Amino acid sequence: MMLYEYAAKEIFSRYGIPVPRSFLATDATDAGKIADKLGHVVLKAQVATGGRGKAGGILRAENKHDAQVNARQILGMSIKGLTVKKLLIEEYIKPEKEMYLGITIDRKARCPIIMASSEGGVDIEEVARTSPEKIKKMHIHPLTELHDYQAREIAIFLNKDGVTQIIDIIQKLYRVFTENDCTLAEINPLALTGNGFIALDAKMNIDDNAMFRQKFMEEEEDTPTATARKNGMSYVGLDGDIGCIVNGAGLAMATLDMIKYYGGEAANFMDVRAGANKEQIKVALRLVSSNIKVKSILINIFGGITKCDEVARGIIDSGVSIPIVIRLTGTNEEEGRRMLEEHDMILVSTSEEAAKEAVALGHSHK
Amino acid sequence: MMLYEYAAKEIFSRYGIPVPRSFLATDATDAGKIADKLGHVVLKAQVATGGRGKAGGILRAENKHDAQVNARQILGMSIKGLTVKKLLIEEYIKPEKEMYLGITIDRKARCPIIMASSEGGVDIEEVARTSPEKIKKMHIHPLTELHDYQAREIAIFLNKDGVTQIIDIIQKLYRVFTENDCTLAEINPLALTGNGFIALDAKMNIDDNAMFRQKFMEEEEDTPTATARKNGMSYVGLDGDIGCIVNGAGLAMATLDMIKYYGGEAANFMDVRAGANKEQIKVALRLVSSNIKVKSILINIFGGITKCDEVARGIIDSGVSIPIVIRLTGTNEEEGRRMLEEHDMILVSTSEEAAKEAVALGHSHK
Amino acid sequence: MGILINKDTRLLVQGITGAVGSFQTKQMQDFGTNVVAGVTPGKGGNTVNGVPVFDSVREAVDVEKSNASVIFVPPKFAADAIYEACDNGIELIVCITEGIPVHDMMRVCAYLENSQSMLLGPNGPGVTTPGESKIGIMPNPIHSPGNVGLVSRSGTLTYEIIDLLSKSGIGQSTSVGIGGDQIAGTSFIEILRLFEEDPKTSAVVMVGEIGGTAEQDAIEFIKQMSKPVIAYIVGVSAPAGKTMGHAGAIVSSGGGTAIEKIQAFESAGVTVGKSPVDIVRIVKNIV
Amino acid sequence: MGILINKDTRLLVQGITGAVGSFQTKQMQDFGTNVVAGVTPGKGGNTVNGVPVFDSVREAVDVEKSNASVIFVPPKFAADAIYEACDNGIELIVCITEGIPVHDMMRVCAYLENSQSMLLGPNGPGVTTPGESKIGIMPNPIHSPGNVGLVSRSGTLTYEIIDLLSKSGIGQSTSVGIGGDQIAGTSFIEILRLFEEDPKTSAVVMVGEIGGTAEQDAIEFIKQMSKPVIAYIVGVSAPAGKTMGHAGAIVSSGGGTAIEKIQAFESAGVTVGKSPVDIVRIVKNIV
Repeated sequence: MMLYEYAAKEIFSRYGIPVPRSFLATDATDAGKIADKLGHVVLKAQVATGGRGKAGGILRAENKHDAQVNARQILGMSIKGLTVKKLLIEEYIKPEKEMYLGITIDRKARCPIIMASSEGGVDIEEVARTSPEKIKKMHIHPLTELHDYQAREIAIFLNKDGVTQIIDIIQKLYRVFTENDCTLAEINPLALTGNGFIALDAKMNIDDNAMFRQKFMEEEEDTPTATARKNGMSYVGLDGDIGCIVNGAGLAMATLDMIKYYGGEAANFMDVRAGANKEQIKVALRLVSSNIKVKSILINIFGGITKCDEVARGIIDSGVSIPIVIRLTGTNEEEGRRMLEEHDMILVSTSEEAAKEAVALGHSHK
Repeated sequence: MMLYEYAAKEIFSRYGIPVPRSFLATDATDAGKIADKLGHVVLKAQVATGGRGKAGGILRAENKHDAQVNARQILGMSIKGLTVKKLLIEEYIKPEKEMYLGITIDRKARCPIIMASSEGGVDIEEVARTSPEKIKKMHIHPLTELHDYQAREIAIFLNKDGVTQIIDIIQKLYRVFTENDCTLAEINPLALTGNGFIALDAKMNIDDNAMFRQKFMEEEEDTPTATARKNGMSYVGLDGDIGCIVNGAGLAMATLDMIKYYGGEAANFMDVRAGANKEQIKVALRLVSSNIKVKSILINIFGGITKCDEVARGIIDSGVSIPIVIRLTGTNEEEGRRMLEEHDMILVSTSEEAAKEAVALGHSHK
Repeated sequence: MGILINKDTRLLVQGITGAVGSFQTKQMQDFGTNVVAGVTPGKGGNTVNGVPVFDSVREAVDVEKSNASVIFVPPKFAADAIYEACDNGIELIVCITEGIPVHDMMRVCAYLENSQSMLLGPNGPGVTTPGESKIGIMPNPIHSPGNVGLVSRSGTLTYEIIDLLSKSGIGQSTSVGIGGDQIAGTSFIEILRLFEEDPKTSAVVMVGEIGGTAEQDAIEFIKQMSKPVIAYIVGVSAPAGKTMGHAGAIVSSGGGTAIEKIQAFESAGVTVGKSPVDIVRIVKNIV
Repeated sequence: MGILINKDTRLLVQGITGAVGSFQTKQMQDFGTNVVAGVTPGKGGNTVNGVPVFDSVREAVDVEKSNASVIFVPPKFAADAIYEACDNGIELIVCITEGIPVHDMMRVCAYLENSQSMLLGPNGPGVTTPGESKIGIMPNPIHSPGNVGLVSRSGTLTYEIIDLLSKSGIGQSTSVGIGGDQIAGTSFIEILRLFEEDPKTSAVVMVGEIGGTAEQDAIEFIKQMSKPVIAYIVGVSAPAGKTMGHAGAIVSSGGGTAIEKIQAFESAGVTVGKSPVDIVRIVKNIV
């Protein structure tokens, strides 16, 4: 889960990492009042995605009036499909120099990796491609803390003159990273100003698997992804018109790929996980069919723990009227197929057939 | 450094390990007042050594009067050479069952070791000798926390019925151990009462090397050991009459052994460490000669970083009148010997000679 | 005898008294697995389907000489269960649990590196050697003994391929799931090496997906192998930045797309299948 | 060529700009040691006695190809200095620092176990191979080249024995201090094994003391050695429960007395000397 900037900055601040003074606003009036208090400000759209600046979601304002105008412009706008409901109004700080500091997970080395760049405020992946010498990376051993010498080496690389303060920020960022189960904790840019170093932006991705011990407010409650998660399933929205319900992530991706192979386009990825019951199948069908673009639905179940008759019951009870292609195999297969046949559902035997049929069905309904 | 029981219990309590209610007293009047408040109490001599009970340093009292009488008896008494100046007055709790729980360092395995015994309130080394099956030991990996399964296994071993609370106590004791740089953190006895488990005694030894990051009050300020430590040296009092000043712990022990071999008995161990200067030598001589039993002094210096002329200056300046046998070799040896010869000091060439001479000198002065 | 397990494997089930643990214990017994012990703290002394339950792995190892373990405990307790198995000398630890925090797994893997234990998973279906033993949750009926090795990051997709292979008359030497999380206890390379050394295996099917570089990392090893490897990579249609079910199945800005992986394999001369049916067709032509 | 070090050893001095670090650098250079680099963070670019100073071990290794390191930094920073040396591939780390917390050293040793680095110390005088190289603080004039190996937990006592050996015409192959703390990076056994394998060494003097069981732990190995080992254990007159200078020199209630150690050696047939002079006498009879 990606935290909103303001939430990440609250955490940074709690750990003692310097951040600009700021307040949250949900309407233009409040934005004006805050600007009145802070003076020269930056208004920043609060959405859990990158590229806000390019999308026009970050604007400066030197007075109350401008802040109100700009707030009206940003609030309600859509950035990568996300509607802006909150604004962070922050005192404007002019950086003398912008750097990058981030900690993430190196999957191959199976440990945290700290990355720093003397060039900040830009896309770090771009810097990595074009000027790799501007980036310093160090692995952190998972069973020891970040060693002091590592923080010092990074600090010397970033800025020889501010070593003590940068070491402090690095050590605090590492604590943010480990204590909050982050998969990413990033300061971009880390700005050098007349008053020392300050985190002008803050990004934190939290491991979804760690939510049982981390208490973060879920920001978007109403998306299909959130609803699926609450029901123990996994949903990702896509651009096509064939709704998909599959058990198992690998099989679900394979199903999507086959749809594409046969000339179709999936409307979503949906993994109902192992052992999905009737109610979960109903929720899944409701979620998938609530997408108005969906013209046909493909259900692909390879029953192991998941029981085919249970799935069949869920399908029958859902009352969804969009045409469904069903492939059911494994545990209690015969009972499941019998039930679906009684209800005149379209049954096929393999994933390939299911994909082909779903594409055909979608086309015929155009 | 061994903490006093009351100091260890304060720390236990801060970590949430249950301990009896208690107050500290330095005179009988206070002891009486505290007993008046707590009712049935135990008065415990506060000295940094074991065997207080056997020495009569722990007495019960059921009322104010008895508390005063017993306090008078304990205060001022000497336990293993230590004078009792403080009493811990503690509510008396009757244990249904007494167990042992301790964490120390296994030098060979180079890691912490947790030890538990279903038999507590007694000498654990004795239990280990006579009934090893009553003791359970587990190593703790230094780079991971105490694993939950380990705490659980120990708890099940100790008492199947109180597993949850014992796990909690074990985990807290482990935190006490690591966060306070303990070489020993021990609860003996860990008592089962009607209100659950409680630590009736508390023992903590703190690594002397960790004092730069641990702030514990030094209890005895006036001993030669404490004075030596403050001056960067190491002193241990012994029972003989030959004072010893040596650079290097190994050479110091060897010197003591040679004195014994030649029929003498050292009054102390003293290591002035590498690079001792004139002032340290003077302090060392003052400390060693302040022991009224000392009849002769042996100085054995193998100069490396330590400079012989510096040592000679310290000896000459000290003005100590007890006869001194000196063995000086290594860096600036000639200058040092020349200076001492000018002052008619007894100079020998080897450690053996020095030991032999010091023993002879001691005997002749008897 | 398969890689990793065989008839002599003495399996311990951690979390045996839970719904999944007890159900899967029965399934494994039906398959022929020698399930010798179970562990659920506080439930020692009971039995599950005839299997004695202990309070700790130590007891299970002491009494029943377990040398392999399968873990069905919830994410919160799974890392500790792995440590317990490792510290008690279990040689093969199969962790089925999905949803273990990645920070826990980084520590666990660093800890295991210096032990005698091998970890399969987490978030994988386990390992099956038809005719010998099964550890994990792969459905019983799909397997048939033979000479094709299979290693995969996913569950049901693997079942589907195994099923198609069996129905086409192609048996498996051993099928292994390494798990769908970001961090896996055992890599593709380690399993490929075992297959390369296994006299019963004549070809290997490797099923990968988007996210990370675990597949590419294996290419240099595959090039040195004497046995053919047929690869299948899913997630061609996955968008960047979204987690596709498996915690590890995410195309990050740094790479990890299916196309990159497929191209890497193809330019190294490794055959890549387009679908489960395609994989089976290719394998059939080889063996 | 000695054990551990030789003329090709390229030494890095961590903490080179401190008083002790710079003094001992000069001493080592005088002895013939090839001191190629120093590290003191923030002092990079300077030189000490002709030796270039760097801000980090990484730079020292990159530029000067150091393969051994000696640590003179204060206790508070010593553990980190060891990690830094280890992570940068230094093969031999000699830690002179006295007073490192034992909790730090437990972690350091667990960390080093899975590395390519060997740690001598902490709280030891280092290692000297007469005629080749010296790392540490043993006084220069006492050594003479020869065939007796020496391994010890102490400093000045070792110097005294080396000095007596040299004055008796008995040269040393290598003299090694493993340090006087409770926890040592390298054990007696590891050094004894190197001496056993070293063609230049014909007998070994082992100097132990009270506290722990490091001496007894070596007995089984000594029994298998082809070369004679002469032991010397100090602390016969040490009382229980008191730390005798060295953090590790303490007889705890669990054991570790000099008498126990001497008896263990004697009943295993190992010759035990009574004093430095006695040791030299015994050695003289053997070689």
